[in-house]
Amino acid sequence: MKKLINQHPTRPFRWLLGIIPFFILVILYIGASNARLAENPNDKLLPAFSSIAEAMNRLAFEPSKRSGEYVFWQDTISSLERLAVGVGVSALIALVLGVLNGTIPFVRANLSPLITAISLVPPMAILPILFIVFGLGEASKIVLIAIGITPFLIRDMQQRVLEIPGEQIIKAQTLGANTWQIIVRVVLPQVMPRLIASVRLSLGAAWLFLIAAEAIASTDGLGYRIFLVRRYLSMDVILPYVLWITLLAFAVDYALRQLSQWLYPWFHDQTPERA
Amino acid sequence: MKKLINQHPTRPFRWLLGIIPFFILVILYIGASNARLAENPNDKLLPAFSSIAEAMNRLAFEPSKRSGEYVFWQDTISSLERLAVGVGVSALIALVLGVLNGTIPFVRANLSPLITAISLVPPMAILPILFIVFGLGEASKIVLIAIGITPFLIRDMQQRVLEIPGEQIIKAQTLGANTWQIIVRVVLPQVMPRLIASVRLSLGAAWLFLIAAEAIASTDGLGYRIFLVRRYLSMDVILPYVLWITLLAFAVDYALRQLSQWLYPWFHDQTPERA
Amino acid sequence: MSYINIKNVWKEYGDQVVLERINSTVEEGEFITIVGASGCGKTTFLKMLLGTEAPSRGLITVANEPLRYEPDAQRGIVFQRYSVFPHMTVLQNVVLAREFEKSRFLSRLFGRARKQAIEEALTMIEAVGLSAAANKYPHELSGGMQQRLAIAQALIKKPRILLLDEPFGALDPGIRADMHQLVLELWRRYKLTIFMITHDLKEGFYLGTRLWVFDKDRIDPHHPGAFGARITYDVPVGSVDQKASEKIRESLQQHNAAQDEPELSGVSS
Amino acid sequence: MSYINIKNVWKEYGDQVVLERINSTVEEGEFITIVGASGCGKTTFLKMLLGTEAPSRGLITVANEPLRYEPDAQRGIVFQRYSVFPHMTVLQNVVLAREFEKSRFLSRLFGRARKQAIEEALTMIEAVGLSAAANKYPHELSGGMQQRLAIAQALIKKPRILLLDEPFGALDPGIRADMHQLVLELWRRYKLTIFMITHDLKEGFYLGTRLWVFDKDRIDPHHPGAFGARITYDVPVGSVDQKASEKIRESLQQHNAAQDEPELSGVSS
Amino acid sequence: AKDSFKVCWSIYVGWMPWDYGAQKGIVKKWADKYGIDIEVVQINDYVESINQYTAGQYDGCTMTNMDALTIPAAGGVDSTALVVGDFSNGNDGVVLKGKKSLKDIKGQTVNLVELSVSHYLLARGLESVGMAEKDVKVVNTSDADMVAAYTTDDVTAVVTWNPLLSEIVGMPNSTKVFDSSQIPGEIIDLMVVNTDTLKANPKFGKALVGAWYEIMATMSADSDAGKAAREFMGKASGTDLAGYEAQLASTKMFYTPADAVAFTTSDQLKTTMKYVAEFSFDHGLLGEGAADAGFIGIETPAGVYGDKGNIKLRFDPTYLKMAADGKL
Ligand SMILES: Nc1ncnc2c1ncn2[C@@H]1O[C@H](COP(=O)(O)OP(=O)(O)OP(=O)(O)O)[C@@H](O)[C@H]1O
Ligand SMILES: Nc1ncnc2c1ncn2[C@@H]1O[C@H](COP(=O)(O)OP(=O)(O)OP(=O)(O)O)[C@@H](O)[C@H]1O
Ligand SMILES: [Mg+2]
Ligand SMILES: [Mg+2]
Repeated sequence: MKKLINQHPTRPFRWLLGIIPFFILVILYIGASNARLAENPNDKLLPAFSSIAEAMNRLAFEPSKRSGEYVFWQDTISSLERLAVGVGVSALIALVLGVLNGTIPFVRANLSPLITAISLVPPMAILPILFIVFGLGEASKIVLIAIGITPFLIRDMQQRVLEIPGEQIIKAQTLGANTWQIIVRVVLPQVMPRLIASVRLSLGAAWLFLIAAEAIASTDGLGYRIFLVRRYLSMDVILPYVLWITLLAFAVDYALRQLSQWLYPWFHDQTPERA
Repeated sequence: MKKLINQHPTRPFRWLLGIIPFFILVILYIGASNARLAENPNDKLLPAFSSIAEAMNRLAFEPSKRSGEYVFWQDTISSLERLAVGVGVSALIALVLGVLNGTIPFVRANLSPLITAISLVPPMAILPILFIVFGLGEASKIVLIAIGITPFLIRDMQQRVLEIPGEQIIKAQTLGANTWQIIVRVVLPQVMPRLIASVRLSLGAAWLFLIAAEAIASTDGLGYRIFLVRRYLSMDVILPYVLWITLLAFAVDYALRQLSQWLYPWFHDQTPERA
Repeated sequence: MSYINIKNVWKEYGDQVVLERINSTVEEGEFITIVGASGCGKTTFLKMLLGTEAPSRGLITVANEPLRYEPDAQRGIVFQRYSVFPHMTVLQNVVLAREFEKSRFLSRLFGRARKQAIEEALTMIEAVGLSAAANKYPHELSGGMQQRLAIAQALIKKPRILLLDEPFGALDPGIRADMHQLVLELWRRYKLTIFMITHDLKEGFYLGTRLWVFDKDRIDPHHPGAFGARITYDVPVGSVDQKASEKIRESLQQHNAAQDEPELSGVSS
Repeated sequence: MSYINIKNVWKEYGDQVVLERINSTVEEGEFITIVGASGCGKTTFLKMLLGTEAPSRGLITVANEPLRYEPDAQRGIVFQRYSVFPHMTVLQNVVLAREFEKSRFLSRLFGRARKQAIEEALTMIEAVGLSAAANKYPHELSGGMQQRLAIAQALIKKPRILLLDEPFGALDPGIRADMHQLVLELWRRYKLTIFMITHDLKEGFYLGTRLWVFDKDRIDPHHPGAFGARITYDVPVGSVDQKASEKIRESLQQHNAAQDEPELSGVSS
Repeated sequence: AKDSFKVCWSIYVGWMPWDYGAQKGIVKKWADKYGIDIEVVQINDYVESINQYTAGQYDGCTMTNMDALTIPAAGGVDSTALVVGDFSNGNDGVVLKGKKSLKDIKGQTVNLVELSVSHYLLARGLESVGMAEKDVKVVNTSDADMVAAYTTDDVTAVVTWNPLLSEIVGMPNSTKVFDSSQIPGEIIDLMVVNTDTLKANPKFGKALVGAWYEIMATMSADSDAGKAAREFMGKASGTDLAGYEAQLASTKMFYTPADAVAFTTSDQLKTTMKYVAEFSFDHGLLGEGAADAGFIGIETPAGVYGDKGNIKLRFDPTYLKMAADGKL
């Protein structure tokens, strides 16, 4: 017998192992749901899979009576759009500020304390101020996502830049590079895969802020729908929506990982993969 | 002139540079506040500093008529307690699961997909279920914090464990270590400072969840107070509370950093410091 | 049967053949030095002996059993790049092996056992010349010092088979000679079987009992990866230990001589 | 005045004196090899010449100007541990210097300029024997190959002063001899001033024009850090290039001879 | 039968007495009298409190008549309005920025908590001026952020309740164009308890109702004690005595059980519930299984509205009558 630490499950077995916990969750759910429904057939908290399927069918494949839209898809598109813009803007800001902070000590001295402070402010608590500055439209949702994740991203980027071995920066200088050249040729390209990794890490928070933003003032979106139907405890809608959000989040995460592996093979071949 | 990249501000100058942005923020606030108050003396959105001071004086230094407590301090203590327990529990779970996931491929195959999935579920969306499972007492607040940050912490820990050079693990085996010994002597101690670093990174989120939890079910706490006065748009209370939360968050962050530097000098001397 | 049997071992990474048709037998107590061009697969071969890489084809047996594909206390290793534990002082790094051995659960020793382990470790630390740094962390040491620590760490365990991947590359000649002495002494005393990769041909020739040269004997210029390296030469060297240690002493003297040579001019300020 | 003047230079880290009273002058075009015990401060000294560490006391001047405490294109470096850019292929790593030079803003070359830079880089890559790996990333190379890449990267820039920190430690003798040739050739052609740390005394003696030995000449056994190392010997060596290159050739032949020696027995399977 | 019960409440002018009663020991006094335990729990999030009740975590909960129909009743939890505490008499309103009349709302974007009583109020208001919901665009806006949202230029029309309403009306250039005093008695604040629990444990109902009217007596008194009680409630809801009294002014409290009995037994209640049920049905709040507005039966003293076979919401004045008769 090899030591546990050296035992690697084979591929199909790994799949199986990975699926088991989900399977157990489903079983648990069915048990709990059946028990509740036996007591009160109208129970809304843990609906049967059939009710969930029915609700989803209605939302995804029948046009809404009110607007004629396919509610589910409309919600998905709106949310993904907001998420993409919000995360994109955040990543861009984080890339610029994080790289500047990391490479130029003067910029770091100037901005780092402020960014640290901002990263500590709970965004939900200052919503009123955000509203007057950015209004209540789409902008405010994007801004909430940005305010929520950008400080983290900037700090992470800064840290990643600082982790680039000093020898490389020195080497670049001996090759005649000026500060700008070091940034564009040495720092930026090395930090790009790390940016993707950070974005992947912060996607959870981004979804959170997206949902919060949609709960505040909105007419569509996955978060909007969840908060709306929460009013009458429609878990038959909430659960599949949460599942769908989880799936979307997973898909986005997966896509980013693939993208990163495709764009930056040198990074992934030397860094152990996050499972 | 040295290249920008090699110019390091001297200590006092660095302080000054760091303070400037805050100074600008204060100036901006005063300007905006004065403008709004000139238009409508009853405006509550951006109160003058004098109103803020008055409100704080009332909350911090006069016993509440209702309970005889000093509201502000009571709120602070309650919130910090919840935060400490919530983050502590999360860190502990993350340490155990992260290290197991990182070191033992079978555990990783088994749990990693589930943890990834959970980390993608927006906790806010499943609040009703959380409350029903964990009740609405203190437990639910701690659980919300834990659910909010533990998946991130576990994944980060796992990643950090995987980043330990394979040579070290091999070396330990050639020195006769079994899996358990590798975990307690090689992996755990190296991962501890990284745990502190991850906790520092996730404190922002922890505060967020704490505030959200307090807004839903609580009768004291910083988040509760903000929630309570928000309906009157009492920015004269909200702003100092937000500032106070930020300060507390900063203090906690600072304390953790100092602790880590004191406990794990070998870690900090070889890793560039997060500014 | 010999102690170690290597039978028609190949190693391929995808298309690239790194090693091909490696066949050899090694007796217990042999000291094999390995030289070869950079990138020809020496480290890869060592990894197969260590058990962290499996051959693509072929079989390696040790003491008539197939080699275990997992590192264990039988086989010690000193890597090309330092692999000491950054979170432990020099002393802790060296004591660790004993703690693993004697305290299966806590991996910590107390009282007499601890004192004894520390003494033993200090002796070894002394032997590699790190006494003054016993309480320093690796990041406070120079590269060469870290490598000496790695050597002490591996040697204290007295493994049956010791694998050394350019262990002395980062050491200066004086220290290197001391290390040679140390390894030779332990090798003789405990009848270790040693495989050592080196880039210093002289070292290779005179330190071990047998020298292997890894080389590609066939090269396809259009597909550099099409053929792998083999053991092209297998030379018995310095079979008389005296002769080996004599040479070592010689090299030592050469170093000392360098500082005493008449043409040297001190540059005291 | 000499090209480089080192006047009473000290280097201390806190309590620990690493280097003390370093005094010397170096002319343009000298090739100085530095040997010394591990941890005695050789790398630290190189860093001061590079400008990444400032002396605690004393002054270094280059061409009558105080040394700039910032690395620049005048001083090239090859580190003890590889410092190539992991996100660039071998070719990109080598071309980079030209791109920095000729495209201050984009740091990218196009068209003819690009073609020319690539050609030049390929020549240099050929010279260090990495032609087959020109489009590989560093992580796909062995340690020795990475080090050769670092050498190519530094040499293409033809810096006025070239600092080498054990550049050939990880190379096998054949390649090492080629590298010696390459460095000597570029040194002669461009009148570089070279400082090279080595652990190989032979290399130190015959490669340069002058050998420095760093050593502590006073030791306080209770405070190992109380005294620093100095240049204890400053020897003119191999001042006739012919002699140096002859020796090199000799060492080359020794290597080739090793593979042809009559007592060798092939071990083909 | 069990002997310990949990009820939850959330912060709102008409429910603050529960907090007062719990803090001052009045609830405990009455529970002791009947030999039971009653825990009174504050839940800040109103919807969450109802959800918790519906999920069976609490035996009783404060809510409006509309939410009692659409959440627990629609969720199959047979519920009884034990205490009919008050109805909104101006506590909910429609506010326009820069416009003076409800008719001007046509074509505007209206921010409100969708599917709440605000939404119902808007529907009733629009009806009164011959419009329908399709004449405006409704944007769901969380109540916690309503006041802040109103300060932005994007927002020109809101429907909300107190204390948010008075904050908003107090802002420059704002006019309340419609409020609940124009549909009196339609937005009712209740203490709803689980019907089965109540049936099995009449003591539970008696203790709660008894406590409630003792609190009512205290707070309605024009004495220092009454003032102290109101100030206590004001503080607990984040304002002061004046602020709280202003909110009370637009709330029709039933300080005596007799008032409550009279209101509950009136015919109007049944009509109101019919409106509410129709509104709820139109907005899909009665569940997918609902074929018409009467899918869920609502029992009032004046008769049952809807499906008699599926009665899930009951207005039962039994305990109120006991209080009125001094039989508790
Ligand atoms: N994991 C791997 N995947 C693909 N190729 C690899 C891997 N490890 C090593 N190689 C390739 O195998 C060959 C042999 O590498 P190895 O490290 O064994 O060489 P080496 O003889 O030890 O060289 P050096 O003397 O420079 O250390 C190299 O060409 C290298 O590119
Ligand atoms: N940043 C630092 N802080 C404190 N001490 C240091 C630092 N850098 C180096 N030292 C110490 O200075 C001494 C000289 O180190 P240096 O790396 O220059 O040695 P070296 O001669 O290059 O050794 P080697 O041959 O092993 O590479 C060592 O004792 C080391 O511990
Ligand atoms: Mg190797
Ligand atoms: Mg060095």
